[in-house]
Amino acid sequence: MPETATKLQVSDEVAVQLVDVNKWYGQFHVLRDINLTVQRGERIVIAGPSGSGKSTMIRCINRLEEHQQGKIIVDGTELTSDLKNIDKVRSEVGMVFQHFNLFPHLTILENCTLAPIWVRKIPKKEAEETAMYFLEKVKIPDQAHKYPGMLSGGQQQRVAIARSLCMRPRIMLFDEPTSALDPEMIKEVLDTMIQLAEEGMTMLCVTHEMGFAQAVANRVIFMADGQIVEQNNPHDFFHNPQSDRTKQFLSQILGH
Amino acid sequence: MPETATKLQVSDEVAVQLVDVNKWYGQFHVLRDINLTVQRGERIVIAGPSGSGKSTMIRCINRLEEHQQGKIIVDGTELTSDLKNIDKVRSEVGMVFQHFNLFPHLTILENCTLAPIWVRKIPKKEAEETAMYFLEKVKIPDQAHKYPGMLSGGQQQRVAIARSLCMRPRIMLFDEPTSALDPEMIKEVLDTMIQLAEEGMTMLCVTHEMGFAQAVANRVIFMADGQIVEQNNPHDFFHNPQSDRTKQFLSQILGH
Amino acid sequence: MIGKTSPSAPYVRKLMLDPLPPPAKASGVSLWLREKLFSSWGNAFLTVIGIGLIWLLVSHFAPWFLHGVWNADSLAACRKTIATTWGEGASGACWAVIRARWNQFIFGFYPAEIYWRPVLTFVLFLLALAPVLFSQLPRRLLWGSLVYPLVAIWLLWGGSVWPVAMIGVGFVIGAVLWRVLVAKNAILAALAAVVVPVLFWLFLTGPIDDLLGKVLPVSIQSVPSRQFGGFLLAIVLGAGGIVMSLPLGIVLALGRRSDMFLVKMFSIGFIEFVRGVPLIALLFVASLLLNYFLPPGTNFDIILRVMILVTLFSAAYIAEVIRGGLAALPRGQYEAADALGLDYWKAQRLIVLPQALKISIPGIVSSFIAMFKDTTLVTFVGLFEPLKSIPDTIRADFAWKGIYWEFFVFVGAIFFIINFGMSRYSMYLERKLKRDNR
Amino acid sequence: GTLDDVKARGVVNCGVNTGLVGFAAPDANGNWSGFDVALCKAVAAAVLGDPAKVKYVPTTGQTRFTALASGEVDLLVRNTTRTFSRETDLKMDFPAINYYDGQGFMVRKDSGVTSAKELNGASVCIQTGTTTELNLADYFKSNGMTYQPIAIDSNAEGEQQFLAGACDAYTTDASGLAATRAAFPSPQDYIILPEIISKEPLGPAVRHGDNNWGDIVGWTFYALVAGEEYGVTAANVDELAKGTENPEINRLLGHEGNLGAMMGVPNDWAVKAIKAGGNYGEIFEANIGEKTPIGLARGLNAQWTQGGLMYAPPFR
Amino acid sequence: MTSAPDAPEQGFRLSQLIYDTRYRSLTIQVVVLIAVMAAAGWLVDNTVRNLHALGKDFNFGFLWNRSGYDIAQYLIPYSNDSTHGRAMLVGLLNTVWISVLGCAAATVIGIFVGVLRLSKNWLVARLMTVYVETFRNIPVLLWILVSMAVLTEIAPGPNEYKVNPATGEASASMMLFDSVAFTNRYTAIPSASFGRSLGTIDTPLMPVSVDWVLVFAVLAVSIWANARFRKWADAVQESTGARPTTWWKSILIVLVPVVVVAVALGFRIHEPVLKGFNFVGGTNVSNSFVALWAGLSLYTGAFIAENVRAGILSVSKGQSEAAFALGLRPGRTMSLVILPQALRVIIPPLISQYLNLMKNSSLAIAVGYMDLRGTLGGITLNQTGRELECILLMMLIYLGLSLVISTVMNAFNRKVKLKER
Ligand SMILES: Nc1ncnc2c1ncn2[C@@H]1O[C@H](COP(=O)(O)OP(=O)(O)OP(=O)(O)O)[C@@H](O)[C@H]1O
Ligand SMILES: Nc1ncnc2c1ncn2[C@@H]1O[C@H](COP(=O)(O)OP(=O)(O)OP(=O)(O)O)[C@@H](O)[C@H]1O
Ligand SMILES: [Mg+2]
Ligand SMILES: [Mg+2]
Repeated sequence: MPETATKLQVSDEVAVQLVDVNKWYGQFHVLRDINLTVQRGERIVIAGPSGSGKSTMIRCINRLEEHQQGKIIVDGTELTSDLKNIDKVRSEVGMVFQHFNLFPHLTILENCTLAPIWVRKIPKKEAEETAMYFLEKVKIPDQAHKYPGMLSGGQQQRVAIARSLCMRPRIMLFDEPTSALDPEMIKEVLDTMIQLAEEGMTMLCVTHEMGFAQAVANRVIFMADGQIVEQNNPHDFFHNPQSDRTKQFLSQILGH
Repeated sequence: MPETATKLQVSDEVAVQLVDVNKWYGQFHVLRDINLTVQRGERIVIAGPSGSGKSTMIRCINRLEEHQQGKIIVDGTELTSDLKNIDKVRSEVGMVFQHFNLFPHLTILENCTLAPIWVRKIPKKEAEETAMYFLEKVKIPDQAHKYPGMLSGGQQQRVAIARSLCMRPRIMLFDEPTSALDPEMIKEVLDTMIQLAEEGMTMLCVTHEMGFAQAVANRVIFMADGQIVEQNNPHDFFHNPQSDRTKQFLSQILGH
Repeated sequence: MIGKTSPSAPYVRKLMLDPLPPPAKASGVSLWLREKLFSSWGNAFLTVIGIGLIWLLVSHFAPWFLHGVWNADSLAACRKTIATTWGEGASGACWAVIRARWNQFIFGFYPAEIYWRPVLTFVLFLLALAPVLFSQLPRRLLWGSLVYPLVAIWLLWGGSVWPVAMIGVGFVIGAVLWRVLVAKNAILAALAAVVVPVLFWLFLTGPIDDLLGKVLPVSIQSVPSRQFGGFLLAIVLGAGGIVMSLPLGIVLALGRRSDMFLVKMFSIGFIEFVRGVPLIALLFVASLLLNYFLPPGTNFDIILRVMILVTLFSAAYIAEVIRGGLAALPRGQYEAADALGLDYWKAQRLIVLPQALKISIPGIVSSFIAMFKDTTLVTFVGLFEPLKSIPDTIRADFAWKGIYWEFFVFVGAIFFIINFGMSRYSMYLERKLKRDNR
Repeated sequence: GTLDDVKARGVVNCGVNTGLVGFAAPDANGNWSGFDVALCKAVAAAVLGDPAKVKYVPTTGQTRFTALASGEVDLLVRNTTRTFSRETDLKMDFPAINYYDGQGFMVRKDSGVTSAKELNGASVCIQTGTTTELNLADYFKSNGMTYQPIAIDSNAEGEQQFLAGACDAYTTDASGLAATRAAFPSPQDYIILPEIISKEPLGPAVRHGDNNWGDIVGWTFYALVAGEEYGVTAANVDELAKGTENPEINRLLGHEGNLGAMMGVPNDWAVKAIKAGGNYGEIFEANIGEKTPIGLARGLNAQWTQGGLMYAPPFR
Repeated sequence: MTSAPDAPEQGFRLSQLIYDTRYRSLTIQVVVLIAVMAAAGWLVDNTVRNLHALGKDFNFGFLWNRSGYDIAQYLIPYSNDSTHGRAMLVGLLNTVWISVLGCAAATVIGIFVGVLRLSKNWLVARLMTVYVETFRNIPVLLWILVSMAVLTEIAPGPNEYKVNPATGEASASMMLFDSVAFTNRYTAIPSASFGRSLGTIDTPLMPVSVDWVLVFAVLAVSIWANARFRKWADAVQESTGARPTTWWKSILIVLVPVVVVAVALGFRIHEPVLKGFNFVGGTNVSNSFVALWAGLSLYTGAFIAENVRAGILSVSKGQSEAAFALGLRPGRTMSLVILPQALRVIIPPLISQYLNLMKNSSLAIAVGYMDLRGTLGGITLNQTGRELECILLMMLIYLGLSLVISTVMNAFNRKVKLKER
């Protein structure tokens, strides 16, 4: 929360817990026995080859996808098909997509206030104030009355982050937030994310930006074939990978 | 002309002359009192910030745009609204565009022979021989029977150059021929242009490739706000710019 | 398991898990049923309604279909057969009428002994269409497509070959004049290429026809248009209308995009007028008014008049389709053509139209479907189209009085098969174009 | 004139109904037959010598007059009523009357209606663009009754609607009613009411002003009528044409005098016309008479000698 | 600025008309103008000569003559004593009426089917696909004829509603609490009247019932009041965040005043009763109208369904995912995120579907519904023999209708579009 913006350490509270999660697309086994516990305040980076199930996993956490076996507990609420639970979890969890997914027919400000007004039932004025607060944070308050189409990709992604923050989530999920951006714009988005990390937000982030991982992650998780293959702190992960899959992956990524 | 391919020096003959040319788009004054004389064999590079009227100026030279005041004389023919003059000028002047503008429904060879056959009324066989000659020159004779969509950007641009050459123009205009290309491909196109310059073709080239300018240009012209602000030989232009606008522009371009 | 020790402890998986088949609940028929039909209460409700609807339709119509009689020479005979096989009061279709009047549905009153002519025309039509639709075929075949309309006219209407040939000769004269004169002056050439053939048709063809007819009589049995009917009529009107409207549609589309104010206004005026008026009104113009507009004494037959109006009608729609194709071309193509020194008509012919027309083919196919459906409206000007007029005549026969549904089902099915096939084809084309254009 | 056009063309364009059993209807092969069609054939035979040289142009109630006016057809034989305004305002001529008719009503027997006066409030099926709809309006109005018109486009549609019970009564010319009823699956379940509410003299129509052509059509018809009067039939006409005692027959059949030439047709025009389908009586009996399913009695259309109105003016 | 000497004045040469870009387009336009004028002149000249040869004139006077024929369906008073002009008006109103109702029904069907076609329910989606493909690929004329045949062949005759004295039962029964009866000649529906009527005002066009004017005025006022009420609810939401429940209050605001007025005027509903041949007391909607309406709406609905589907599909899946991730429920996602974007894609083709429906309503001829074509272009034309006048007038009127529809809809389209940028 903005008011308590201090560099928090990882607490003991559990923010997200996945227990033996399995998921199939038709016959295809995407997630296999995923077990993962995220503490409040933790910053986790998830890496892995394409198709390894990274997106699927984090999309399961706010129920954009349904898992078929195992348990997912977010902030103490287990995700079942009960609509109330889903609503509760979704209002705790913010998500940023690769392709921003801003609403093109609404201004930046309206994009940011839509959910607070209709979901949180916050008075419009208050919602706008909050929105401006976060837009300032991502450094684009002056664009508030423009439409998304008029902004550059980096700006759009920052708006998307602000939009999520307006719902005051306790956990943020990022699914390759920078991979659709031109190189010049990647930095501005990463800066925003680093700032967020420094304020102590619990973050799960699928990304291939290894610099970012080293700078802010508490833990890096490596996935392949729908499984968590390796996890470690960033330093050890990058400099001393254990599994062959990880080594191979890192050589590709870093050699590139 | 291919047969006389030797390194020509600038002759005394005037190839293109612009006298007090003015042009407006509606209320917007794009070209202001442009005066420019190009000698036969000269290679001129035109630079300047975006929107300064570079494209407009060279498009006026083959009447893709109409100027409203002043005189444009190409190869001794004044451009008036007389269709015959226009036809004559266009058959003397070749043009290469930023986006190649090859005809996607025709093969490379057909692209190159179309105008010679229909405009110059050259027998098909002869036209094809000439086309193959120039395609060899731009180093893609083996692609002659493919369609433009199957070629890379660099190859397409070289075909575009060959297509213009097939009309045996005495003057070539280039409008940012490399700015739509990936970096790897820029070189192959520039090489082709350098080769052309060495053969003594009169060239007017809008480009931001300063290496190219230094290598082949006789003169660099700097435009801003629809006016020619400065012109000089490449060495002095780059190392000793006079006007502030030029200095500012060069610092941006070279710093980038 | 990592969750049970310190969550952030380093962890390396030693043994990779193999993919497992999904649990029974999450696969197979039960999953499919659950996901696709009963995923929620609302969905289950919809499913039940859907099944109910299907049951209603099937239970009503299936017996009628199944009890259908194919062999009978009158409705009464049908009813008797149904009553004896399925019991008194059973309902059943009397398909026998379709069997008995099949030829009438397909050919109208076209003379039976020369049915091969429309059939051949149709086969040739498909052949002529092939090079237009499939760009893989050699381009030279397009000449065949160009000549086809004349061949089709001769085959369908018959008579002496010379008048048809003279129409072709007129076009050739126009083309030659254009070729010869265009180098000197495009406008003059255009004028000559239009005016001379028209004069030729008006004044010279008659005598030449007579002469050639005497010297070298080549003719086949002639068939007056009145005898055209059924699907033959629908296809002749639909395909003829579309094909003949193409040139006019192209001209209108170019006109509508022209910078010349008057040309643009006339084009817009024509297109919007035609599109603003129901086809029936235009058909009434064909049947009631066209004779007023033509010089006293001219008397076209009604099919020709309807064809003229149908052509004008579809030209307006085709023009809009082609305008869309023209608009889809990047400006660079025009500029490149200009820079190479091609004049307006050469640029249009060599660069713009080939591309624009290709993009427009799906739209043209859709127009054809619409046109083909609309040909049924000619029933209101007394032509024997298959949906209303032919059934009405059949019902005028004592044997088949009082038979309705069989006609609707049969004619509807044929329209459906043809149109559905074509709409699928046009969708396929659209997808292919998207791929081709990267 | 039309005669020259027809001769040049070699075929008579004859406007007929799109399909009215007994009067004009095509069969499965597109061959037209019927009472009206027979007159077309007779005219073609008289003018061109061949009854087959007719092109039938099916016209709807709405398109028929324009077809005639615009020259699309040379004559219109489509149970068309001769009226004042059609001859004056619509610029057509009716050279003869080939069927004296009147508008009637048909109802279902089980409706219990026995008189048109009981039709108050009924739904009445009526073909648009005809005199019947004007008569109907007048009739109900003068009897102080109301009705609900159900407009139909063709006879076929009218039959369908009436059979299905969409209208209580179907109104059209009595001959048409008979033809329609005859075609019903169970004709005995329907009755034609006794009231005839209008005069409907039906006849061939030609364009106003072309008197020669009008004469040909008119006198061809009268030749058929006279043929019946004098006992000239399709079977014996060739025999009689060689000459008889009766000078009237001789003149009619061209044995004596040159009546044909006066109209610009061959002298044996009447022979050909009668041979085409027989004399008026034969045509009547073959197409709509009591032995056909339509089963119309001669009634008003009997020869004047039999108390009817068919009366051929003298051929001299 | 130094002005360059203009191009040397050479005087005007004739060849400039063709070779000079400045004059060339003028030349072509003049040629085109002459050609068009010549063609028009030729047509008019032919027409004049043809009319003369036929001894006819061009004159709209017949519109003021007595028509002499009856029309079954009219929205303004009409009898066979009215003029042809009024018959034309009756037809025009019938065209407008069927078009409006047809467009409304087609839109409802289209939205319903288009959305259901995207349903997760496999069976329903398939059924809707079958519906769309069947109706799109078969001529509309067939659907109109089939609708008509269904009504005439399958619906019972009015007399079948008669109680058979032998069995004490009727062989057909009315629907919706004995208020609606489908018969093979019309659909009888209840009508309404006012017991304490305030009378009617006679206008040249039609008598206007004061009662109905009053009822509609009150309805308009209540709708306006409801709009105000909703604005107020918006304001409350803006300031407190919580939106007051509005739906039942809205219903009350709209309905209560109307009901009160209606009761005060002695509003009564008359259910149709079988008397003699036919149902009386209610309103009998002719089958030709119902069949035309059903045929047109079902046919056009299939096209609109495709437009709606395409519109919804044009909104990427990411949009709804983003909305879900923000916690919006599916209903809200639809109304706040998907529909506003889909609408922009849906409206332009919707306009042309409306135009098509209006034009296709001229197929009324197939079922004998007296629309503009049936009166002016049908019976009037036939009874007066004024083809030229009638058909030209008819085409002009249709053209006018098309223009009105496209103008109105384009304005609406602009309004929807403006919201975006
Ligand atoms: N809706 C779906 N239906 C079927 N298979 C799917 C679906 N979504 C994803 N998959 C498959 O599941 C696998 C995992 O997908 P996922 O998007 O989670 O991978 P990822 O690790 O995020 O890859 P990337 O780095 O490419 O985004 C892939 O093989 C993908 O093809
Ligand atoms: N067709 C046109 N109508 C109106 N304004 C135009 C048109 N074409 C160009 N302009 C304007 O004229 C100015 C000069 O355009 P021009 O394309 O010549 O610039 P340029 O120097 O080539 O720029 P760039 O480097 O971006 O290509 C620009 O401000 C542009 O917006
Ligand atoms: Mg992914
Ligand atoms: Mg430029």
